[in-house]
Amino acid sequence: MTKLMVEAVDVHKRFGSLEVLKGINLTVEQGQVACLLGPSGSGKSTFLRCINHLEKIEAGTIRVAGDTVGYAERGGRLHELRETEVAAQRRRVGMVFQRFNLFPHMTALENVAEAPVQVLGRSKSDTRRRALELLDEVGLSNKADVYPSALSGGQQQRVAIARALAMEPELMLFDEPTSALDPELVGEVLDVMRRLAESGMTMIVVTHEIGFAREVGDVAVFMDDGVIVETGDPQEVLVDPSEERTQSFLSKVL
Amino acid sequence: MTKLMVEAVDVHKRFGSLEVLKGINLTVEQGQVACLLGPSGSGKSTFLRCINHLEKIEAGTIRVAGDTVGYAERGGRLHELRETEVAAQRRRVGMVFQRFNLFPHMTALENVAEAPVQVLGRSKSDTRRRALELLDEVGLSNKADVYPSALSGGQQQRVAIARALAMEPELMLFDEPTSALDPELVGEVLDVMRRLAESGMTMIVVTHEIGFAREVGDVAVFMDDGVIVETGDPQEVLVDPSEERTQSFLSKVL
Amino acid sequence: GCSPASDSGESADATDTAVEVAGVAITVDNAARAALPQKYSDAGSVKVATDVPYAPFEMFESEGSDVITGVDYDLGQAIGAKLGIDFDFEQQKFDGIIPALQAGKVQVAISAMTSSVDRMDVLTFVDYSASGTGILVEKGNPAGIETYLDLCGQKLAVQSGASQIDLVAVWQDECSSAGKGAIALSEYPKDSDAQLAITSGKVIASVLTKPSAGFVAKTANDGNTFEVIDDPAAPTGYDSTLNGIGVLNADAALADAIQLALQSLMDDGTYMTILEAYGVEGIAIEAATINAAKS
Amino acid sequence: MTATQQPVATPSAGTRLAGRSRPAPVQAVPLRHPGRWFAAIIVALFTTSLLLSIAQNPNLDWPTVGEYLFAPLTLSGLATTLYLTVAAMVIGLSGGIVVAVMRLSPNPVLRVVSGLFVWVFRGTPVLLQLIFWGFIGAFVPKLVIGIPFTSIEFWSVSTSDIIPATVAALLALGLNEMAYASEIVRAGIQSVDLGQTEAAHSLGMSPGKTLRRIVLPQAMRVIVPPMGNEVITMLKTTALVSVIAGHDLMSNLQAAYAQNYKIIPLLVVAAIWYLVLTSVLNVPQMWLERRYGRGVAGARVGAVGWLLRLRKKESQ
Amino acid sequence: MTATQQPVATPSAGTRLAGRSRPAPVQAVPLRHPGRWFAAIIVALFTTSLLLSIAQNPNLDWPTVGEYLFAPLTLSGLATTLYLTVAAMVIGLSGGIVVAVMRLSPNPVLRVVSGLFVWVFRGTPVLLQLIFWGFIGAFVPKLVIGIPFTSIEFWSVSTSDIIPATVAALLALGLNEMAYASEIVRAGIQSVDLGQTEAAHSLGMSPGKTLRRIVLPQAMRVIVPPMGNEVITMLKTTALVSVIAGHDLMSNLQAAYAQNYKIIPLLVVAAIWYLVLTSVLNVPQMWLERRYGRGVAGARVGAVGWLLRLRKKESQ
Ligand SMILES: Nc1ncnc2c1ncn2[C@@H]1O[C@H](COP(=O)(O)OP(=O)(O)OP(=O)(O)O)[C@@H](O)[C@H]1O
Ligand SMILES: Nc1ncnc2c1ncn2[C@@H]1O[C@H](COP(=O)(O)OP(=O)(O)OP(=O)(O)O)[C@@H](O)[C@H]1O
Ligand SMILES: [Mg+2]
Ligand SMILES: [Mg+2]
Repeated sequence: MTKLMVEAVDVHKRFGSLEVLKGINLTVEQGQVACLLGPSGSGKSTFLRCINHLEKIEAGTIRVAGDTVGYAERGGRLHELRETEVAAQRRRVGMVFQRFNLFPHMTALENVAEAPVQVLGRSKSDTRRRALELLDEVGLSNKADVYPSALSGGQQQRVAIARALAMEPELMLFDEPTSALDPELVGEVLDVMRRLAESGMTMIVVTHEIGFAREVGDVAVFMDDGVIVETGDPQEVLVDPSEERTQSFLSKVL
Repeated sequence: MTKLMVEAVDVHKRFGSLEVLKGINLTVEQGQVACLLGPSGSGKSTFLRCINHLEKIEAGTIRVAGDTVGYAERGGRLHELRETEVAAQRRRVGMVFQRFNLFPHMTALENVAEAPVQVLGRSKSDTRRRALELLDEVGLSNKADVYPSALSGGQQQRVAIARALAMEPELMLFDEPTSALDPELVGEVLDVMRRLAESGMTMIVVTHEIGFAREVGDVAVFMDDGVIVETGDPQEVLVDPSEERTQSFLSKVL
Repeated sequence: GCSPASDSGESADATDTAVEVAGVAITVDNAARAALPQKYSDAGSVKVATDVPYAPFEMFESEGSDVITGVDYDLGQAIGAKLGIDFDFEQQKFDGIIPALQAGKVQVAISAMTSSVDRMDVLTFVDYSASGTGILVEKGNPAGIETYLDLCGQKLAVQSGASQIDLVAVWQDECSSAGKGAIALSEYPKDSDAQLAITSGKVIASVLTKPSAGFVAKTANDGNTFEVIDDPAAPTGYDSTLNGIGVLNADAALADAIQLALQSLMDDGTYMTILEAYGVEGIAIEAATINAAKS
Repeated sequence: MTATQQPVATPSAGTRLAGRSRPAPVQAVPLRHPGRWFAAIIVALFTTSLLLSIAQNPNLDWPTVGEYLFAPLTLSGLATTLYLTVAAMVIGLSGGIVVAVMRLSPNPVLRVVSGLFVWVFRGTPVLLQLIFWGFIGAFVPKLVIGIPFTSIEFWSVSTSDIIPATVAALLALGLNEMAYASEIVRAGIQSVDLGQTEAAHSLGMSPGKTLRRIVLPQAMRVIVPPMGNEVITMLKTTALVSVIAGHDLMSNLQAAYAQNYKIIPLLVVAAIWYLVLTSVLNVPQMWLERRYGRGVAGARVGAVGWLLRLRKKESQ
Repeated sequence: MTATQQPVATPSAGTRLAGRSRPAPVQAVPLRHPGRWFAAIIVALFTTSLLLSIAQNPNLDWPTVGEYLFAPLTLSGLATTLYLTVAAMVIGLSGGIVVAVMRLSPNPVLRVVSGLFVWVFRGTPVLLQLIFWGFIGAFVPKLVIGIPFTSIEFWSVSTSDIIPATVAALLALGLNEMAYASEIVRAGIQSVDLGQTEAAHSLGMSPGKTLRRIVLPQAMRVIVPPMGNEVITMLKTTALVSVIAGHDLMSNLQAAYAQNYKIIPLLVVAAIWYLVLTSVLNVPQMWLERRYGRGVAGARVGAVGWLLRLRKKESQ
């Protein structure tokens, strides 16, 4: 039961002259929910994108379910993977973006069914049935044939979650999934995420919803300026942080 | 001191078969801050857009500073205004959008200086100086030459406010100015708005920031399903609402 | 050398001065001038459209210059001199010649046009020469063509829209009755493209009017690329047809005047002199006629 | 400052009976556009009298137009034009997508090769390209498989034999169109939000799938109108193939008027057919614009400021 | 489930000394693209040997190319081509913007008029349009100001006199280009977010100002590449004006080769000049693309998935 899902060792990432990640170490076990917090620009999104190899790291290693992200170890050496192999790795990781990024030219149902059919080669009818189930799970079975432009933000985000789940990932990454939503709509998305966590999904969630982090999170990670300042039980880190930077941040957010 | 800045009488608005505003009556005096609250889809944005004649109303009247919006009264009859006359009316009203809508091809300074030069025919150097002052007032004097894509959400929204203020409006409309922002960044925008209110600007603010509404608002307006359900002192409406719908909404938001 | 009628002036009376074309001094022919419609003698000039270059009928004096010369040009100048007016030649691409006439921008077309019954719907022709078809082949005549019947079973090029297409159709019949293979004919928009087809080996010969063929053979790459087949059975080329000076049918009176002037040039020998200057005596006809073509 | 409590509209009246007991709608004198209507009438009058004067002009010679409109040479030319256009556009668009993707690739080799391709094929006259492919024998007498820069040849063939005229025409038109289409496709791809690509990647879609299923369909909105231009241009460019033989609509009619001198009537025949083809083309273009405009752009269309309505209403 | 407390990187070491004491960078065998390089080498070899074989071909006749490259007839043709292209494109683009705005207008009169305009001017052959304007006397013998449908005339003039050939050529090319440009501009305008227009309106900007200052600059990103295509096409279309006089590069060279039969060398001269013009044109195009690409599209360019980098890096 202590299979490691994510292992990041001394991860460094720079954009030009700006070093954004300055040695990140983090492990997340299977079934855990890790909540990432920290001020804007601290590198939370960048770290999440590195886990999914949307960004290439300069130093360190990231392993997801034991496999080095973006590389294959053969004969004791790392070999860069080709695009299609990276794509295969990404199938096991679902990602939900702050700005939803639904495909505007497809209905909600098509958004959810696209990847399983195209990537996994599933049959259309099976996928359609499964997609409807997923939309039902996020409470949107009645919006299956609606285009994203006609959905509210909260509805769009729930479709985005269903879309990621349709690939049956082992790990879900959430990048501030509720921060572009009206406060009213935040609840419905957090509910979906809470149920997902209860079902045993491993999740890394960048969020400012302290309540959610305390209630659902197994571990809270506070980042600042490219480093992890504090990790630990959310009840401790978020209630009685030991680091001064964490304290000052929480005082602003709460 | 009791000059009426906004007078809406029995305003009706429909999109196709959907009636979105079902008879809105509201007056805002000069110098007042009115906060509009209500669930998603209740018509708050639509009402704000009607005040600025971005939408044309089907029935009723809206007057801003005594002038009927979109019409001229001549010889006891209403005459539709031409585009350029509507544009002239809009100069007296500033609007800040939820999604900022900064001009992406212009720097922060150019965004602010554009309308005074183009619309009011101000001199470039004067406007530039004034624009820098405004950017300074919203705390962004060091970002004058930066393009919007390189600004954080909060910074973009503050530029948007400066841009609207550069036209020296008599009335400012805010449509959920902080709802697309990270919680950390909300404060900086609300601060700017608070200072603006203190300086005597008449404002109509659609917001879910109950704290802001209670502290800064002179009147709170609760809308639902195209009608105003409750108006009154924010301390009353937001703390101890008389209508059941208001109560249930507030319980969700708080 | 030729010197255009340069000083006939605006006045219709100043016509006594002789104009020199191809070394011959030409004076006004009164009968022809009398037939000229009033508006042209008043104007003192007509505009003539010609599609340059189509050697040796019309070409530029030297490359890049816009001074026009050639058989047609000289004949035009001579006719003008007989009529006592200027024939102002203007370069005009073929597609624009008829529209230019119809728009009234020019009044006469002298552009080595073959007269045909079809075309008489649009134009009235004063016939001024006849030319037949020649066969142009690569220098040295590698395929050994001696007469048109040797083209049977070979690849042949022609300019699209040219009258040679019909002629080749007649040859086809003769080929098949002689038991030989058919001619594979490809059409190209310009003669020059057809010639390119010869050098690139796509065809072995191209058919075009014999005077042009002679001129191409003589001038292209200093006479080292092509040659013309000389069939003793048809010295002026196969299937000679009349070439005409065209005016709009509505302007038939002008055609009458031009015919008289041309006949006068034939009678006094100037006509032959001009043809000889370009080495194309072979295209001469007996008398100036109007719309004499029968097909 | 105190709140001005307005008599609040009772929810029941306003809400429940909405649409029945409508209040008095805004009674206003609508904005008149006298200048606009005046201009419209002038334009209409002018156009009509111009058209009438043109139509009655004897130079137009309507009987000839009628005679040639469905003449065999017109119809067979039309067939060639259509065939060449469709085939060249298929080559051009599909190749253009490949070239556009190569131009946007991070790989320097691909970028340079595709850049050169576009430079050469847009930059040289189509006529030269047609002559090159049509008379390739004049440029490259034979094709040799052997060791370059030596005289060792394993296999060789005369180029004039292997490229027949129609293939040459298609090659020339298709390659030329590829260069133009690639620029249009590039503009289209660049107009699609980067977040779309990232979302597709994070779903495990390969770059190719992402391009085909996510990026291109959204780029279509920007690609379709200029590609419409390209198709119409191609319809007419096919006339140039007459240089290497092949009889499209325009060259057939040109050959005919070279014979009978009825230039204007035959050009009118060409114009009529091109107009018909262009109108027919409008149908798929409008369908594509509607299809790929779906779900994009603001569902919100303001009632004021006509620039606000500078885009078609979405049908959701 | 409990949190796995990893040894947390001490902030000081990681942060303060960042960039100095770099940790071991990822040591990996980089991805090789043997196929890509193989293809590149094949393409390079093939192109070189083709070019060599072409260059050495006697039909190309380099001395003639050299002789004509700067011949007066080439240079004067070049001047005409440039002048016509610039003038026609200025007319075409500015008129095209007007037509595009009319097509997107809510006013039915404007929409119908502009729709018809595009239909007719894109749909008919340029040759016919050139002949129409060049020989307008053949279509409309005289222009009359009078009462339509009666014989009352106040003033009349023969059309052949009022439109000189160069004006006719510009009219024809310019109007034709307007129709094409309007479609490109329309696609550009439609690609701009509606929120931009609303923001401009709410600042009191008039529709015209909004178009000029806000919408068009953002549309440029989508407009520039296909307009580049149009300019290059126009460069070559100018050759058609030879039918109504005017001697552009191509018709001068065609006239020369009709006389001296040096077709291929002279077409190569044309190709060289067109390539030069196209290359020169690339400079303003790239400048415009950079200028108007500024600030748009994600500043975020991922390191992985080359489609992610399907757009140029922004220079901020
Ligand atoms: N593609 C990029 N190129 C250059 N700089 C970048 C890029 N992506 C991110 N950055 C910079 O890296 C830093 C970290 O960004 P990141 O988005 O990871 O922060 P974050 O913690 O997610 O912040 P936020 O809460 O605002 O989302 C910021 O300074 C940002 O400007
Ligand atoms: N242009 C439009 N066409 C059709 N329906 C529209 C349009 N604009 C708004 N609506 C509809 O009008 C209703 C009210 O919308 P509005 O945006 O005013 O609500 P809101 O109170 O601002 O909600 P939110 O809090 O989500 O912004 C919604 O049902 C919406 O879908
Ligand atoms: Mg982030
Ligand atoms: Mg709203």
